[in-house]
Amino acid sequence: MSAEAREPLNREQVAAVLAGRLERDWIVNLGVGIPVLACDFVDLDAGIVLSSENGLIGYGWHAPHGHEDLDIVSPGMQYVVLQPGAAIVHHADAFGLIRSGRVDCSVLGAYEAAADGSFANWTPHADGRTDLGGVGGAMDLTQGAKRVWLAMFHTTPEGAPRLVERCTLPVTGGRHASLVVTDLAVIEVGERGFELLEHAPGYSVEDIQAVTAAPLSVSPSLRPMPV
Amino acid sequence: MSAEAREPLNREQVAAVLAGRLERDWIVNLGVGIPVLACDFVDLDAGIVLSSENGLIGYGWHAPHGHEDLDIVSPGMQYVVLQPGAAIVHHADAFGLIRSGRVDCSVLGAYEAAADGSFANWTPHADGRTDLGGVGGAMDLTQGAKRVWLAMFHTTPEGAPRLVERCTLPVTGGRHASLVVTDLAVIEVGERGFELLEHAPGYSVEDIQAVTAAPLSVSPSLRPMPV
Amino acid sequence: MPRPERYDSAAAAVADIPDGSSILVAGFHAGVPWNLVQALYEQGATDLVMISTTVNRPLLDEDGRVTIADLVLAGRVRKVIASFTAAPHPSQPNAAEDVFRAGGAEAELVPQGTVAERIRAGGAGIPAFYTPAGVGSAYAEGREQREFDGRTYVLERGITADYAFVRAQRADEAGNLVYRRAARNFNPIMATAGRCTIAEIDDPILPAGSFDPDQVHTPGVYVARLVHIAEGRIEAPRRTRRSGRELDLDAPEDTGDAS
Amino acid sequence: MPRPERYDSAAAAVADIPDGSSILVAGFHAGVPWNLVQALYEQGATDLVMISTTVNRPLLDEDGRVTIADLVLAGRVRKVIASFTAAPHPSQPNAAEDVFRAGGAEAELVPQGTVAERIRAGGAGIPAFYTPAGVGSAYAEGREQREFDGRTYVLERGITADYAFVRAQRADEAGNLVYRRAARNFNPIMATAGRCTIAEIDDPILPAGSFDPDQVHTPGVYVARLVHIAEGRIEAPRRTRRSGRELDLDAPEDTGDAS
Repeated sequence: MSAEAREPLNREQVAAVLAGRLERDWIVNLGVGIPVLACDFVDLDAGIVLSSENGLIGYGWHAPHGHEDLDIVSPGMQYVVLQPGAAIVHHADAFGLIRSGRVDCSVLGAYEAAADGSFANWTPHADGRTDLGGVGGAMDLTQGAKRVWLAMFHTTPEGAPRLVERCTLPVTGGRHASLVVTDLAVIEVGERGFELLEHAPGYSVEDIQAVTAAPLSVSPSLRPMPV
Repeated sequence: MSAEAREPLNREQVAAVLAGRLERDWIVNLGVGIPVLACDFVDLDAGIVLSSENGLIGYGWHAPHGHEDLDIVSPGMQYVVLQPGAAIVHHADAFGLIRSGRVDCSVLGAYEAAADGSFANWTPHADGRTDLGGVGGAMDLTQGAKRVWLAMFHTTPEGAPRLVERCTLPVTGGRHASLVVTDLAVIEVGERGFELLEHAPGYSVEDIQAVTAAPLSVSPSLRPMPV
Repeated sequence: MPRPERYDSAAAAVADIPDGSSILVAGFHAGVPWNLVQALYEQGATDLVMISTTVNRPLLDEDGRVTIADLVLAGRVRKVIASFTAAPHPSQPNAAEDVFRAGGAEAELVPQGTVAERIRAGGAGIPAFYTPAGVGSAYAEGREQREFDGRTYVLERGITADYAFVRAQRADEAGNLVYRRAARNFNPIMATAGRCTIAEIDDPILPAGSFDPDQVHTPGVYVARLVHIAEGRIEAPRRTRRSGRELDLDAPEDTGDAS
Repeated sequence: MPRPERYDSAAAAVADIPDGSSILVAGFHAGVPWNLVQALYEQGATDLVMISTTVNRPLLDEDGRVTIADLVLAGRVRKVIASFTAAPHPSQPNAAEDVFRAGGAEAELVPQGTVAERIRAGGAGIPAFYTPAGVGSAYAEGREQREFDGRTYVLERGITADYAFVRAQRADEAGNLVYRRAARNFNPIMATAGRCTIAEIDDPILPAGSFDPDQVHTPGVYVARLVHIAEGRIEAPRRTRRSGRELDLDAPEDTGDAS
């Protein structure tokens, strides 16, 4: 494959890759942005429950076009479909579930992800103003979920790396991310920083390192992302 | 009426007297013991809502014999009947309503009531053990309700006064009682201590003072209890 | 949906509960998981911490029903947390109270709204909160107090437990629970606060999706084990109505007992 | 039952709200009391404190719908408490953000679970509680923190307000409310935290007793005013589904906006 032919994954493909990594019987919270798109790709037959901070416990894929129910809506304003056995709770109870530690995986978007697993996703400004931003449920989820994953684009539209040694934006706090899925790679975040598990088809380790502002170690079982 | 003919009120009569003093559109919590018996006498057409700490909002009279529903039960294990417009909540939400300050009147039983409005109703022992007793919801109600009334017998079965200068048993704390309804009298508790508003038929002020261990002032509009 | 495990009997549902466990027991007159408590009694676990609104009176010798008080009398309980730990009047002795007085088990007496809120907090990941209940009484002495906006409150801790015993009228295979009337009481909040929540169900268990999602009281994600008690079910005792000057004459808060 | 007052229009239901009021506004995409917010805008009250999960984008000039951002732009708001107070990306400016930056109104940014719990606490008479959200971030700096069992938590205060605006699908004359699906969100908790709770209702109001008491979401005792919006009702905007590399590419938490 020539360098010209290679294409980063689109949003849906990133979502599909992360969906494929969710495990049987997990309770999962998909954040606004790319993560919630994974609802179309999650294996609901494996007992995975999608639960959102606005109180939908047990939703599934996006509603088919023309069949949207405006009251069955994700926090990212995606119209979804309830699964058999779904239950609705109010916002305080929904966050009670999140803080209770029962959510197996919280998948969030991020502006930046650092090699120690910290990340930034509540304000795009580093101006020190803590009164302005869009924190949503991220800080609750990073404290409550058993593990935190990130789904994001590998670089800014201008090509600047988002995976960095240390965040320049204010971090979200709480549990650090253990996995980052981007349009170019699947990266585990562990004791030794970023470890490349999967690469987008056509991208070499060097290609990905070139747009990553922290060292990448390479998994012995490195493989292409399943798209 | 001869002294021989006079009779203290029975439990139902005490309950009926206190029920008659509840005001239009009040939200009322009737405590275990005599107070809950008032449910048969409350003027529900006046918009009074009986709400209990186990989550029944909008119950009314006792269920007719043979028509008891074991799931529609007061904290004192009286089977009652739900009114049109009733709603059920769980125990934490029921106490949320109580602490929110929306309960206009909490009627409680008591072992002792003092002239300053303090009272004792969570343990019959003065042995200093705070681990043993039956506090139930009393301490929450005295903190949350807009006013606290007591319904109790004027004396112990042995004839000892229960209305006293100062409680000998551990007090319940929170808002002080502003009214005490007994089998002998209706007494307001205010700045100047006990004020006799009503007396049981056939009982004189002196009769009631004789079994009350604190001074009684007498209301200018003293009248017999309406039984 | 991850499905709760289904059990054929209350005995099977509680069989693996180890000594030293903490157990929330729901109910208040109605909605009591009598069958699970009975099975626990027969199962033999000891050194238990029992959290419930009432210790109850011991009923085993009276009508065969088992209460927390029976577990206390059997020496199986290390500690209870409840808002009724003793008889309301010396003339109505509760044998469990004698065990507490003698130091055979520890009792923690907590206002009922506080115990409810502590359980709700525990189940919602809130470690501690302030509440006014108990201020001005001996309860608050020795507890941490703090003023907010000129009013005094007591610091209280959230409660979670190894197990929660709940009882619902209906359940579906996803573990969603629906309670009836005042039988709801502590059930929904305890279901959130147990690390392993065991639900005894009155009606046969329905297929997932049988409930309107708007009308579920306890979402199935909180329920680990379901047991439909089909036969020989232990029900709440029925109280006959009393009147006149009677036993509970001296009892401002009555007994809190289930009988 | 004390009945909530019935109003013929949203305008009538909010007519007496004075300057300086604090107002909870429920909803998150669904369940937003659009008609009450619009009526408030037209009513003219100023110096308001608005508490809602999102400030939203100003929509008045775009589609005629009024949001809290429009109230901010009109100089009617002293302070907002929300979990979305600014645009997720500088390329998506929210004019209300400029007002905050210029000091024209105060913004308090609060994690969404914390704002929900603060409202639930306020409505339940809990003055303060501890929660982990925000620990390890700039949010927690300057806030009181405390350890429980080796983990750090932030102290948060309960929120009550002069008014709560809620929206329900159904109501009965006793004020009992029933919400539909994710339109429930903040509505039940805000209904408890308003000293005067005003509910806009989609369906015609039913006689008291129309609901199964087990299935009421907000008991009528919390509701002061009911208004059935019969005609010209403002509904939630409908979002068309997007795909590909688009506007919200940089937005980890997207906009929190209703459009």
